[in-house]
Amino acid sequence: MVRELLKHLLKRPATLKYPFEKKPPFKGFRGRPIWDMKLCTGCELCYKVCPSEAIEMIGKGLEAEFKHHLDRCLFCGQCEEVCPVNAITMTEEYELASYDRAGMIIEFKREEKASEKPIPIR
Amino acid sequence: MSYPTIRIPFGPQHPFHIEPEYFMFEVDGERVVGVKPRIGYVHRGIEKALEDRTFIQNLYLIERICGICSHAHTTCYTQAIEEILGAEIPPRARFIRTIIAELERIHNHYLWLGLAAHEIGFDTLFMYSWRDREIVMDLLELVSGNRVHYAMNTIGGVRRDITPEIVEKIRKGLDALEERMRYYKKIAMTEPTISKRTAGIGILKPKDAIALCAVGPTLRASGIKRDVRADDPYIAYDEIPFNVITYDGCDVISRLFVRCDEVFESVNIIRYAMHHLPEGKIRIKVPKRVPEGEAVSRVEAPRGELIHYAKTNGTTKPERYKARSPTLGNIPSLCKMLVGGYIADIPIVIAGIDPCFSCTDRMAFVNVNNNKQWILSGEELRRYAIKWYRKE
Amino acid sequence: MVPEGIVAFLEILLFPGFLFFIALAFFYEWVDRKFFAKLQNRYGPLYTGPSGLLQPFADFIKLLSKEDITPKAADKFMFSCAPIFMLSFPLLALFLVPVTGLTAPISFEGDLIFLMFLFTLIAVTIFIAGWSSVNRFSTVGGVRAAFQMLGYEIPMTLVMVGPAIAARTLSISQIVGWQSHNAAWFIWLQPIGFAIFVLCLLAELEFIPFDIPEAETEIVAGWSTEFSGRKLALIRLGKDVELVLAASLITSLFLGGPNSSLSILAIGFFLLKTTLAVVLLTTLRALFARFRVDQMIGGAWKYLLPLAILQVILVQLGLGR
Amino acid sequence: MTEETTEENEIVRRMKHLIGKNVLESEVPRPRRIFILINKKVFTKTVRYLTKKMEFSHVSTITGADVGKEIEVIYHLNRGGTIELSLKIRVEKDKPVLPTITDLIPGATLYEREVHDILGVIFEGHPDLSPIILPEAWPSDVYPLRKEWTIKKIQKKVTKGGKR
Repeated sequence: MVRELLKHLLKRPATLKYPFEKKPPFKGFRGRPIWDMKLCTGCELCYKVCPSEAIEMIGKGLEAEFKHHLDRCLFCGQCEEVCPVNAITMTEEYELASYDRAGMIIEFKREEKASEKPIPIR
Repeated sequence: MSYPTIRIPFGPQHPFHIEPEYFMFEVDGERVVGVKPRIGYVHRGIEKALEDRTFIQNLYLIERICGICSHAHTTCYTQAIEEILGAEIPPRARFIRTIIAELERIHNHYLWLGLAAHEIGFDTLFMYSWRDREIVMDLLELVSGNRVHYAMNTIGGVRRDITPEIVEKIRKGLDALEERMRYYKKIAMTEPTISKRTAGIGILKPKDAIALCAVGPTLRASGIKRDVRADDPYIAYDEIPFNVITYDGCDVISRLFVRCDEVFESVNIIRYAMHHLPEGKIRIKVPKRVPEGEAVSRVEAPRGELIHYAKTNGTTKPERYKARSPTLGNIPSLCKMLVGGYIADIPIVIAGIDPCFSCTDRMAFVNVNNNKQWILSGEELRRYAIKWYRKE
Repeated sequence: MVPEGIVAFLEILLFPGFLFFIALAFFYEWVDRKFFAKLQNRYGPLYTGPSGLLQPFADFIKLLSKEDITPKAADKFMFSCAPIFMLSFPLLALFLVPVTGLTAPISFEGDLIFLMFLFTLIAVTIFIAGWSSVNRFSTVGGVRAAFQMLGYEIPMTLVMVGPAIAARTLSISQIVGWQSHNAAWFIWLQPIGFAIFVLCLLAELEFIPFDIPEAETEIVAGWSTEFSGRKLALIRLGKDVELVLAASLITSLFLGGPNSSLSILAIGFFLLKTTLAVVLLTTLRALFARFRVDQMIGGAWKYLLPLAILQVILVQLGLGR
Repeated sequence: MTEETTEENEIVRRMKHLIGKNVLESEVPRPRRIFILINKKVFTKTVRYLTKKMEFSHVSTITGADVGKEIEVIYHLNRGGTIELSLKIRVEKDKPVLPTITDLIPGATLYEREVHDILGVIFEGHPDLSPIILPEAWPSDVYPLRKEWTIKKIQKKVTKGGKR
C-alpha cells in the first residue's frame, strides 16, 4: 500500500480540470438529437414513441414542426431508431444544463433551412 | 439492570448513503439493540406508470428503475415480454446482452468496493477504485453510447452491434480491470485495518439467510450456492462456463471477497463470450401488440436475484407489471445483521448488502409534475423560508 | 529605538504570533489537502490562488459569511464558548514552542506539563462542544472523543516525558537546546517514542485511522454537526492551528527544532521540518481505514502504553540520551 | 403441453393429489416455471405443504394484481434457486383477507406489507402492517394499483387530503 501511494506522487492526476479540459465523447455517443427538417415527412412516429413526451409536434404531415423539450429528454435514441427517413440524428453535445427551463425548448422549423435556435449554455 | 436506550436516526438524509432511506436505531451505548427500517422515500410509482405506457416506452422507464443495474432490469423486462410473444432472439444478441450484463457487474462491484472503503473511512482506496471504475464506464460508453443508461436492449434483440475494434478495446480494458481488482483483493487481505473493520462484522448465518430470503452476493457470502445465472440460465449463460463464487465467512469481508472473485469470473465470461461471439443478426422484428399471457422472468443482477412478473392483455400496454429488486429481498436479513453490532459498524453492514433504494421503491404513482401543490418552486421555497424565520 | 513593550506586543500579534501562526495554519491545511489529493491521484484545490494556495482561506471567509444557527435546545453559553476555546488553546500552546531561535516566546521550567494540560483541555472542549449541542450525533461524537482521549492521552504523555528525562528539563525550549547542543535528534535516540507520538497525534488531530469522533459516514460530522457559520469557521481554524501545533511539537521534541540561533535560518529550519511532519501525518492519513472506538482504545492500552513505558524505562537505563 | 414426466409436471401432479379440485388452473409454460391458481380455502394448507415438504422455502416476491372483481395475489415461491412456482389466490375486493405466511417464511414480511399498501389486502396475523412505501399521510382508502384508481383520480384525492 505504501509503495502504491508513493508511486502516485509522481503520476499525473487521473482527474481532468473539467471546464478547461474536456474529454471527447466516444463515437456513437447519444447526445442532443437534432431534426433535419428537409427530410422529415411528418409521420408522427418519433412523437408517438417518445417515452417522456419530450417531442411536441405542431401541425401535421409535411407542414409539421417540432419543439424538442430538452429538459424532458432521456437521450434514449428511440426516435432516431424509429425514424423511417433518418431525419433525426443524435449529436455528441452533452453540456446541456441551463438555469431556465424555458430556454431548454428547441424549435425546429420548416423554412429558412431549418433555423435552429441556439441553446443558452451556462 | 436495564439502561435507557437512545434512538439514533440514520437518514433519510445521512452521509453514509447517497439515497434517502430511514433506519431508526435503538442504541445502548455503542451497541445496537433494535432497528426499524422505513423505505419509500424515493418512491416514484413506476409500476402504475408502466400500465399507462406502450411496451417500447416502458423499456426506457424500466431502465430508470435503477441507475446501476439498468441493463439487468431491461434484460429481465425484455425476457418476460419475449416469452409472452414467443419470440426467440438471435444468438448474437444473446451474447451481446451477456457481455453488457457482465460489464455492468464489474462496474457495480468496483463502485461497491469504493463505497465500502468509504464507509470504513478508507478514502484512498475509495478514490483508487472509483478511478479504475472509470475504465469500465468508458467501455460501456464505447459500446452503448451512454455511461449509465445503456439502452442496449430492445424487445427482440439489442440495438447496437459490437464491432471487432470495440472487442479489441474491451479486451485491453479487461486486462487492466482484472489486474487492479487482483491488487485490491490483495490489499483487502493484507491491510490490517480493513480486516479489523470487516471480518466478523454483520454475521448472517446460512440458516437465517434462507429463512429471511436473502439474495445475491449476500447469500453467497453465507456459503449458499445460489445464482440465477447457473440455476435458471437465461440469455447466453447456458453456453458459457463459469463458477458460482461462494465464501462461508458469513461476514462483510466474505461479501467483499465474493464480489472481488465475481469480477474475475465476469472478466472470464466476457472474454469467452467475445471469443465465441456468433455471427448473424442482432435483432428481430416483433409485433407492437403483445398477446394475452403472463411470464415470470428472473435475472441475476449485480446485487442479486431480480424478478419481474408481467401480465399482458393483448393491447400495446401491459396489464400488470411487477418488479422486485434485490435490495428489498435483502432488507430483512440486513436488520438481522445489524442488531447486536456497533454504531460504527452500521454503515459498512448496510453497505455490505450493496443497497440500492431506488430499485426498492418504485410503486404507486403521483404525477408530481402536473400537481402544482406538491412541489415548491425555488421562489416559493424562499418565501416559505422567510416566513418561517420571521416567526422565530 | 522602539520601546520593548511594543516589540513584545508585535511579537505576540504578528511574528511569531497570532498572524504568523494563523497564516501557517492555512498554509498547512493546503499542504495537507494538496498532498492527500496527490497521493490519491487527484488535483486537490486548484483555482483559488496559485495552485489553490488560498483555498483554505477562501473557505474560512465563506464560512464567516454563512448563517450562524444555534439549536434551540443547545446550552447556548457553552455552545458559543466551545469554538473560541477550540481556537485559543492550540494558539496559546504554540507560544510554548520555539520558532525563531532556541527559545520560545513563552518559556519557563515546566511548560511541557502546561502543554500536556492544554492538549487535554482541547479534548475536553471537544467533549463539551458535542455535549452542549444536544444532538444525538454530537453527543455520540463527544462521548467518543472523550473515550478516545482515555486511549491516547497516557501513552502520549509518557513519550513526551522521554525527551524530558533525557534532557533533564521540563521546558520545551531547553529540550530543543539540548538537541542542538548535543547535535543529536530524539527521533534517532528514541524511535519507539517518536512512532507512538505520531500515532497519538493522529488521534489528537482526529486524522483518519482515528477520526472516530467525527466519522462522517457513521455520525454525520460527530461533535461538530450542529456548528455552522462563524462557529464552524473558528473550529476549522482551530483544527488547522492544532495541526501546526502537532507538526511543531514533532519538530521540537523529536526533530531538533529550529536548529540554529540565527533567526532567519531557524525559521527556515522550522518551516522545513514542520512541513515534513505534516507530510508524514498526511501520508499516514491516506494509508489506513478508520478504527472502531473499542478497537482504538484496546489497541492503545494493549500496545501503545506498554511500548511507551518501555521507552521511558530504556531512557532511564541510559539508552537514548 | 405434452404431459412429460418432468420435475415441474411432477410438482403439479402432487399438488393436484393433495388438494384435488381446489387446483383451479395449472400451467407449465416452460422449464422451471409453474403457474397454479388455487382456491382460497386451501391456501394455508398448500403453503405449509409447499414450504415444509417440497422445499419451496424462498419467497421471491408477492405480487398483487387487480383482476376485475377480485384481487389476485401471486406468491412467487422458489425451490433451490431453480423452479419458480407462482401460486395464485384470488380474494374478493370487498373483503380482501388472507392469512399471513410470515410464520412459515419470515422473509415475506416486507412483500406482504407492500401488497397491503398498494392493494389493501389484509394479511391476518402479520406483526406490523404499517405503510412501507407509501407516505404516512396517504389516505387510507386509496389503493393505487387497483384499477378503479386512475392516475387522475389519485391526484385529485391525494391533493385534497394532503393540503399544505
